[in-house]
Amino acid sequence: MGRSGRGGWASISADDENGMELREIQEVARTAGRFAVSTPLVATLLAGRWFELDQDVLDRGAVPIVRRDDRLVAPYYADGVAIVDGAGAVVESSGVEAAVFADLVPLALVPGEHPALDGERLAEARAVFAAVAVGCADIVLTRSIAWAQTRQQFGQPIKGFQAVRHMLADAHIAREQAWTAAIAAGHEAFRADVWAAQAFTLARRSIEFGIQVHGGVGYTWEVGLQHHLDQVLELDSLFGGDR
Amino acid sequence: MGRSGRGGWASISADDENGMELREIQEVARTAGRFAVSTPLVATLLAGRWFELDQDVLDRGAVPIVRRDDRLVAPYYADGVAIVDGAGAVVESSGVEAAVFADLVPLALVPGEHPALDGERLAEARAVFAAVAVGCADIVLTRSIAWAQTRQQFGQPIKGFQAVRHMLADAHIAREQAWTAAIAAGHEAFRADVWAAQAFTLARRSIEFGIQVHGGVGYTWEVGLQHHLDQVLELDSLFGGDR
Amino acid sequence: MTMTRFDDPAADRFRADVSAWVAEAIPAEWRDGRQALGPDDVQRIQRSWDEALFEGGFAGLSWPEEYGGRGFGPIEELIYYEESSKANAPDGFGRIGRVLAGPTIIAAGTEQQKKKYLPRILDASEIWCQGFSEPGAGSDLAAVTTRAVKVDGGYRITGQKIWTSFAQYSTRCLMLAKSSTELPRHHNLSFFLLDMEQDGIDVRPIRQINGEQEFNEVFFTDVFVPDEDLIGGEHEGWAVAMTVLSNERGTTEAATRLVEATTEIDLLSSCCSLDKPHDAVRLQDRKELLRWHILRATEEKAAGEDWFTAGSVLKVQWSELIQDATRLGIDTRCPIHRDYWRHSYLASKAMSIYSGTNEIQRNIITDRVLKVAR
Amino acid sequence: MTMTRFDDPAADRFRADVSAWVAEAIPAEWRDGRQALGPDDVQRIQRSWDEALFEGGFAGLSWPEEYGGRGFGPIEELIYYEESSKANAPDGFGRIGRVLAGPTIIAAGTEQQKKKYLPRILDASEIWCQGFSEPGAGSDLAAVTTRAVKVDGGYRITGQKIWTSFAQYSTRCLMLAKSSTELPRHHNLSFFLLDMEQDGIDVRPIRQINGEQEFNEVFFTDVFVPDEDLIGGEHEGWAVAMTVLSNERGTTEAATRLVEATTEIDLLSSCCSLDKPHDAVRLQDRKELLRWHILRATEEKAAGEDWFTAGSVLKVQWSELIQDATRLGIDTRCPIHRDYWRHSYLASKAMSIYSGTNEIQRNIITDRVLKVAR
Repeated sequence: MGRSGRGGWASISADDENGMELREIQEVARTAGRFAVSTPLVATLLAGRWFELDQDVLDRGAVPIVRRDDRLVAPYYADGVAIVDGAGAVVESSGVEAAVFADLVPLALVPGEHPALDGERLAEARAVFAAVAVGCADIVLTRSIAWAQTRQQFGQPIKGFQAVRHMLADAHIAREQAWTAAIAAGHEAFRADVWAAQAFTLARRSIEFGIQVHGGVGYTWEVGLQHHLDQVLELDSLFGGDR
Repeated sequence: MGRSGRGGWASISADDENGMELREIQEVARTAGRFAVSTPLVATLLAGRWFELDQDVLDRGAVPIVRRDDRLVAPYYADGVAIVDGAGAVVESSGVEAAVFADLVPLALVPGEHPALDGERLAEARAVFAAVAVGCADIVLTRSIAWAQTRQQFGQPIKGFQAVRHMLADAHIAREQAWTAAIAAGHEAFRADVWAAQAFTLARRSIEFGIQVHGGVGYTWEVGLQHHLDQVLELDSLFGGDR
Repeated sequence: MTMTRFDDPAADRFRADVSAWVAEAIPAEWRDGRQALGPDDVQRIQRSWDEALFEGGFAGLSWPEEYGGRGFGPIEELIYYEESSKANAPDGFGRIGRVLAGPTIIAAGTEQQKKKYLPRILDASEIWCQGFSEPGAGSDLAAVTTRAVKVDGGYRITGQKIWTSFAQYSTRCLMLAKSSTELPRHHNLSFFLLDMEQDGIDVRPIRQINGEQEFNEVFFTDVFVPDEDLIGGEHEGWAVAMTVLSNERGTTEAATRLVEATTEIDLLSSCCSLDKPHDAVRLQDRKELLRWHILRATEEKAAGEDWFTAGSVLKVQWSELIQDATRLGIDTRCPIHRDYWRHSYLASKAMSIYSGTNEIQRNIITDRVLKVAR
Repeated sequence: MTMTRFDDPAADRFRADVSAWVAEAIPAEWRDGRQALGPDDVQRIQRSWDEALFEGGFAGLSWPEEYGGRGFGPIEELIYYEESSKANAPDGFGRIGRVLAGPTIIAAGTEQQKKKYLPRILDASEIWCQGFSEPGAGSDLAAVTTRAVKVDGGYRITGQKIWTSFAQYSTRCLMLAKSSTELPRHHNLSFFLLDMEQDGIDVRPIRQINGEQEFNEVFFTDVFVPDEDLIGGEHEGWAVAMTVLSNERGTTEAATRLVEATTEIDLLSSCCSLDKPHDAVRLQDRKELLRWHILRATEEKAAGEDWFTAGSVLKVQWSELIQDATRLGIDTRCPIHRDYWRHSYLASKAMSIYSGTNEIQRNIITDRVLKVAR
């Protein structure tokens, strides 16, 4: 697989002969996390980076793979998405579609799953998916602020209550700490597991404050805050380490 | 030592032939905790209860003793206070004086110290001194409420700020939980150590909220909140169990 | 204190009675094969459980004897919850009637209302739901906008209620509605015993963030309530609601939540993936504290204190305890209970919101318990 | 990002430099026999440390080179704090001058003020204190009531300041006072470089709840400041104060507190009485997070963001971390360090209060960072 046929997300990582810097991928990952629709984008960028660093990476099978419906989907930076079966053989290659994140699990990044990641790549994956979790916290905080500005209780917008204002502040504090943990995970591969666990826990905490700000309305499926929380839980179970 | 010569605090426990109920002593202990001046009152009532239950208790040396300055003071319900030396021998017997609690440690109640308490009496002592800690939380909360009603910031009494109001509520919650733990310690001797530890931790937490409500002023020695906090720390180190 | 205490022999005897009865009363198909049951079977068993409770004498445990209750206190309620939970007993549909509607009618109803409704609540021939919360009112319950317009012989009700459990099975609704647009706040609401079996009522399930549909929205359009089903005096609904919510709901709810906390924390303590066992020990200690706090509050309530002096503290306590327990459940990353903890964790997010948000509870504590004027 | 990063080789070299210099510079009597030193000896060593810092080139690390600084950033400040703390170096009296007065003068001073004061701050020939807080103002710094009355050639200052560290050693005070009784809030204050060596100044130590006397109250009675010692424009003191407090104090303070947190948590981790070691591990993890948060904030500040976007988060973070660490210290009930933990615990109670209470920090976050209008 050469450099031909690049396009779409994969081309984001094509500017630099040495692949994207991890921190840049984290920034993109955080942005991606702000949208409840997850795509193979993040895994694709990681795969691109690893391929640039080591052309043999594909042969070793160490590319991110996502699970959609019952199929395993391996996004890679060639012509789209490779569909692989459980044994890792390519079944089909096609264009990329967006899908609800809940059905998209980067299966290959699960320690112990096939194909497994080595320690260095696992650490990078932890750092990058921790950044996705920060994006999840971002969007919930943004929505919570908007909600606090419009929701009326006791004859005034709830943004007027200091308890609500301080919950927004606490959501911000946790979100900022989560981002710091994600950045640190990218710098300290030797303890990326601990950093990622902190990032997921803190992103989760931030989202919890946001749900509380929303009150009962935030607890309904229609409002959709659970998508973001669920994404953090899902990533945590895949990439969180010891806490 | 018979029943003659009763008076003062000791007589509080004299109404009931079987000594005071532990819960009644706890109520008195809580009230005593509200005053920064500690007295041998609480230890005296406990000693009275134990003596009524078992006349041999004195011979076994299992009476509460407090340390004042360099002397050991054993309050007992006879004619006042017995001063005993380190070996437990009575040196002097005199009337009771109030003293600052910090100088008054019920030494005999320390596990492993001389004279040691047996398990049952130690459990009761934990329950009773946990109640003193609740009294410490009571007075700090009372003072914090008073302070919040008079202290002006940003052109209004700080009681108008929801953050301050919720801190008062949190102080109340912790204080109420501490009282529950103290009561439970009196009922469940087999885990009185855990209950007492909870009571001390919760009383401490309640007082911490009160100090925060006071702001910088609460951090000055003159205002005196540290007396109550210190008493809780002291009792915790003597009677707190595993946490 | 002369009331039943938790450590009284009488309480122990009652516990033994409950335990024996529950073991006997649970249908075999539930006890032995719950996983295999379909939704219709489950519903049938829930209904039969309501009847079994009545026949066994366990409905209305804390109702006065003159109204068919057992005259016990919340200690016995707590014991019942603990024992039935230990035995994995089913839950009926009659809960709102037994813990909310019944006590309301006993406290504020006319003799006629008591005679008419209380027996049907006890034997579960009528299932009740509550009509308090509204999407627009949220924490500000006094701001309900469902209208009750006076007409000849009764009222016409129009509006939307939310978080209405059991609405799809209910024949009656304990309805709080705005009966005056002119009277001041807190003096403009009335309380009704509304017939759910009439036209103009539309029940729509709400999907919650954990995917379940435990609650409903209910839309009322020009629904009639006769005068005799007004309870507690016209425009005096707020006072009735406050009494009911603070005195009755608190006790039973805390007991129920204690049982939930016990389930979660026991599972945690035995989890194969719990690598820091002391975290679970601390939760166990807090759970024991909650249990004792309920006992203490019960004693104080019997001694004449308003429930709300303890109710708000309990609410904050159980909600934070269960939320912390489910967080730890997630953190175990237990491969066996992964879905369980995800579900429990998401479900627990509602606990700091419903029954009065924890912020409202803290307001209540400062306003009404500590009495610090704003 | 082109600035020094923590993991740059340049930072490593600087760390090695600091480490070597500190080991050399610490007086032997301090290193080997600190316990035996009397108060006069300690004070003499503190003064000599200020001089040593200057001579070694470690005063004004982050000051621009044109003013005698080294032109480094907060990363180097942090490295200095870490290394000097590891070596148990003494602390001088010149800190307020170096981290508060100097940067204020650099940011807002006239050329004349810079020439006159900056060299004396660096070589510690003048010791500075700050005159911001007042007993009546508390969290509401804009409400200071110390008056600055315009007189011929200058101002007359009368009022009371509190929490004034080093006041007893100071020759200058960075003074915020109310220069107008008519102008609106936030536009009625002026900032002065006040001479402490004149009549009318009364310094009284404050005894804190841990028994220490680190701070003072200072009473000013009709004290004179010449016009040339007004800094930042008449009535524009609030803007100067905000810049100084949010941009400068945050960096250094967080670095200092990180060092304190490290000391406490390392002691905890090695404590013989710590029976739940994972509690200390979690604190270590939070401490590392604080460290990285400082690094990150430093990078972002270099990239042009206002410090306050990170400063409030840092303030809450370090204060809660150290408070939790000292709580755990108490809970160990360590027989060896009992008095140490009691002292640290009580001292930490002030941390959620000073430098802007944690409630004020949360207000700042919602008001200024998240920009949610009230």
